[in-house]
Amino acid sequence: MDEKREDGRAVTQLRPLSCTRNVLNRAHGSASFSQGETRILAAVYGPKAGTKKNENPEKACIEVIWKPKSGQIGKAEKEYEMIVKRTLQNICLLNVHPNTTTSIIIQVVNDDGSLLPCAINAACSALVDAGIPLKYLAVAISCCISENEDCILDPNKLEEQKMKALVYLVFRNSIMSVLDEESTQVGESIENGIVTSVTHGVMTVNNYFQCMEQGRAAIKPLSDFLRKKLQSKVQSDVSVAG
Amino acid sequence: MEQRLANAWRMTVNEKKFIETALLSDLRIDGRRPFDYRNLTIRFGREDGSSEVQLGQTHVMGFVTSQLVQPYRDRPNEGTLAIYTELSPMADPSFEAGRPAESAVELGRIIDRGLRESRAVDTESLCVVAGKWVWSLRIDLHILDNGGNLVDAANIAALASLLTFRRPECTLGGEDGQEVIIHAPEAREALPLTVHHLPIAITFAFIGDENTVVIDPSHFEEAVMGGRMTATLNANGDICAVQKAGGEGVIQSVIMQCLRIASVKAVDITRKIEDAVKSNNTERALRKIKRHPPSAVVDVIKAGQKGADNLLEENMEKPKQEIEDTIVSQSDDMDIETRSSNQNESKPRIDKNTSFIGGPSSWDPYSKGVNVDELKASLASRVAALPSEKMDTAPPVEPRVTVTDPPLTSTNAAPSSEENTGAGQQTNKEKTLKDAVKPKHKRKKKT
Amino acid sequence: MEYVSPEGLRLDGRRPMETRQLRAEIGVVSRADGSAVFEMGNTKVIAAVYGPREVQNRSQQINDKALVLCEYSIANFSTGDRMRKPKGDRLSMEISLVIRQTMEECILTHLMPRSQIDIFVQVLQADGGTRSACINAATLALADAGIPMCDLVTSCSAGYLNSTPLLDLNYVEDSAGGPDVIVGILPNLDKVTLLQMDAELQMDTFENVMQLAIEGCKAVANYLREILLEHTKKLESCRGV
Amino acid sequence: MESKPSNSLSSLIDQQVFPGDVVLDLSKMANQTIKLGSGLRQEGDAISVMKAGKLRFAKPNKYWVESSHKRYVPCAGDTVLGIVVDSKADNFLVDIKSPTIAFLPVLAFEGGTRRNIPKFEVGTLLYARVVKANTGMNPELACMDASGKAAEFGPLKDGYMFESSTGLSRMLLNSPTCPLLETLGKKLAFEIAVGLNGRVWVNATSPSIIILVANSIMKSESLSPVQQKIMVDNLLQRVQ
Repeated sequence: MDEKREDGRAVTQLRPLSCTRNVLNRAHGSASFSQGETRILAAVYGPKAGTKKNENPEKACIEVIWKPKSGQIGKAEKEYEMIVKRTLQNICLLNVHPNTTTSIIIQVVNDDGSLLPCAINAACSALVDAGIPLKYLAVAISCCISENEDCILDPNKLEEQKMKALVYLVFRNSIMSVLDEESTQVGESIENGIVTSVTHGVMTVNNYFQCMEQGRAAIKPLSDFLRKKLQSKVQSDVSVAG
Repeated sequence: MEQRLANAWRMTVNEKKFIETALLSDLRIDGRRPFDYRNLTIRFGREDGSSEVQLGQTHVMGFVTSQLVQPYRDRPNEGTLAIYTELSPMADPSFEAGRPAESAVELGRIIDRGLRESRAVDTESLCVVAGKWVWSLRIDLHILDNGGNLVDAANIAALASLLTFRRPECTLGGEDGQEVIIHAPEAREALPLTVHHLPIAITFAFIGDENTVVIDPSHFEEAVMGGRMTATLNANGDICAVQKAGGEGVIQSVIMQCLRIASVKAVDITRKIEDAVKSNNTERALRKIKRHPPSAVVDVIKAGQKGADNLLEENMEKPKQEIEDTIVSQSDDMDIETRSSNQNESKPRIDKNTSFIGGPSSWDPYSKGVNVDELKASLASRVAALPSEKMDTAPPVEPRVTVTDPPLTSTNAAPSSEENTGAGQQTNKEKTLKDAVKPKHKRKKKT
Repeated sequence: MEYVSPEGLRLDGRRPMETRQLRAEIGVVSRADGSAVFEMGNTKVIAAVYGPREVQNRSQQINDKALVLCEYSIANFSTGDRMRKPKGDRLSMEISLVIRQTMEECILTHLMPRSQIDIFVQVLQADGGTRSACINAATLALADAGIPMCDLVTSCSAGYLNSTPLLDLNYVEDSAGGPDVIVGILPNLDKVTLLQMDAELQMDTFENVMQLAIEGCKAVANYLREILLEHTKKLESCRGV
Repeated sequence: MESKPSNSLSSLIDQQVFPGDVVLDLSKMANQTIKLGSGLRQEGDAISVMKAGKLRFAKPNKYWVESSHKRYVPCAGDTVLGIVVDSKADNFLVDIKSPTIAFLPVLAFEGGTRRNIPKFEVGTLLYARVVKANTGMNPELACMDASGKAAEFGPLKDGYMFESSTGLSRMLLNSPTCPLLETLGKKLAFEIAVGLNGRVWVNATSPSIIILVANSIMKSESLSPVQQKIMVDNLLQRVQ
């Protein structure tokens, strides 16, 4: 495991993260999230009145629009759109504002691998910023199996190209403020739950579980990071209010 | 019907009326005078040819890509230049995804005309084999936040991207000497484009019954304006394009007055763009030299390892402590600047810095690292850096309260290569503060 | 290339300050509420106006004024190279927008709330100055349809070749790559509503060229007024007044 | 099982909470009635958070999450600034930044009868009170207080309205008056109306005062009370 990667990271090491919320003026909620050189800008509009056709009007509808950095939206982007949509549908409380639509627009600013997890993290931060009711936060991470069967976290583009298989994992964030033991247990069992898992390429079942373990280990730091970054604004508010 | 009503952005009668009445006494709602331009910030992405422009609350991202294609039959030895603008639904609740709207088309056409008809980019130098292979440039302009005057902001973004774009060098080779070999940028330095001059678009709005002229309208002003005129000029005072597509009629002398004002602003903005590009080039050069320190990636988090917790805690504590600091000292110009220099001096500071801006750092060699660090930081996440810093330290302003300041300032304006780290940071800071307070002088007095 | 001969004549024999021959005809489309054909030399444009009528797409309805829509198209046979152009390309979208906004300015839209006015213009022959011709044709068609207007909008272009300002460029002059200034004015109010320009030009030269174009607009305005007067007289005599 | 709810509770109040966090355990607090405000929901025996913000508690039994957003979730009793977008036979349709458009019955004015229905053009700014706010229904407004008096409700003429966040609106409405308004008010004469939906209306005799007040309010969003005071002092100094 001591093997270093090309960019000097250890296999389980993430790239530097950064996250800022409320970066846009017009959007109801927005966030910029970056993992190393990968950077995503997400904006949320909503909840807006009415749902699209073919959507259940008794629930809130989530709409995801993916904007590539250059050129037209292709099949890959359509797939991302769908994965993000499904994931967010799971973390949003859809029955609080029935018959409304919440649009999430995801703009790729720079792609250096792990694009989808970064987008999900950004979208989730933007939802928090917009005050959309959420069941919990999602933390996303990608994990790939390199040529020499190493399981590496948060691969960059170069590593993604060389990998044998890749898995995008979305977990529920770790809740810090559990009340007592009983709820701690509850929390734990949910925490381990995967919201989304998307795999590319062939990997052994063992490898998959290995990825899962590694990914799970990253939940805690990731959600701590999100907590820290997302609270700042509220904190300043409160200092005002106080 | 009702849905549409609920979702549209609208203005009250009060606002409309107030904008007009305030203008009668030469006041604008954001505190500007009629001929004040908003604050301009130009940032560059890590990749060549990508830029982000922020003009007041308007935010545009430009991105240039190139491709080898067959030339048009009537121009066999000229490369091509295409501009794609899209009003992303991100920018404004009324923009929708899908087919570009009329206004997006007009936006693209104005920029297109300004750039192409005035031959700002030397397209002949983009020719590889006459009649067979030429470079085709594509400029994507993403409108991210519509705070009004998209034309000017998008135009600046297009220019900034073009100026920093580099196309890979290619030579002819192969058996028949006709095969095009594209060299990787690592092998042979990529080539910048030849840009003859910078056509700068300056937009005026005509508001109210009196047809009061204002420069650089905000989106509130755009909602009440009777007409708009965009003049594209270069620093020499040559008019490259004019667009006044109908709307309120104005007398000829007003048009000429606008053009004269525009020519002054164009000089200003040209300088700003050039400064930003220059400092970007220095950074780029530095990045090249410092490429080796085993990559700039460093962990904030070591998942599943002992170190992780400590590291995190550290990260968590720092900002808190800092918040206290700032609140006590009322976070002022001075304060922030000193802090920023601190960040680069002491180790823990740097550490914290990292956590803010995603710049790597906790691997040891600062001597080598700091610059790269800053470069990455500034490039990768200037935006991120800015507001997050602000938030963590509870300083004067939310990013969205950006208000104008007549003298334009671009972030990248200064940093000399030596003290890159500090300078970059500081410019950031300065801008923050300028943004913070409408008339900046008021703020400064406090210091 | 020499666009102005030493004698001061242009390629088609005009003087620099001369427009091409103007010709207009009102009432050429029987189904339309108003229509006109306008010719500037070899450039020929047809315009038809429908309305004011009920708004077709209710969501577009404006409560305090009329909705003006404009569709510009160029016939495939109108130019030398008979290229099939896709409908709704960016250029025609822009021209539609420009024509719409220009005409909107002279129509008293607040008199016809919750209604819609459609303007269709098609270029039949293109020989430079199509945009101007479209606007002139649309003005006539609007007047023919009896739509209340505050003034006639007229348009004319001017260029600058061989250091001479030239009025009303034809195709050859237009494609010479020199600057091209298109102006649309409200002649009675003496205000400029449309102004488009391409390519580099010094500011004082620009002023001259624009001035020339404005003079051209005024000449066109006079001609349009004559045509309208004539048309009205004809209508009068038809009614036997 | 032997954890002390009271203990952990106190530790969570006034803390940052995030969606998913469980803040109360109902099984530990039998025989208690609690009131949940925005941002909290019940999930079995657990009360969990659905919006990021600070958990607040008010005696005797109210809990809510305090946060600041650009959109507004209507709540009965709130005073809001709305924009008339259309008028129907029975209702004015009013935009209050909520997910669905709000209805203002044409009779919901002091002494309102069929005879004296007021006329509002589209874009009129109204100061109104939220009367009903149920999920699945359009919120309902009234331009009178609970006793049927016009109070200060009704259309706002002239002045300037700008949008801010719900947090800023709450700050402006806080009592004691926030230092920002206090300082401004000592030097300048102006009228202000604050809607809990994040809209603020300012009026004064001269446009310059309106602009000054509006801009200082917009800028104060993230300032501490002391900072606010300093900013305003500086602004005023410059003006005078």
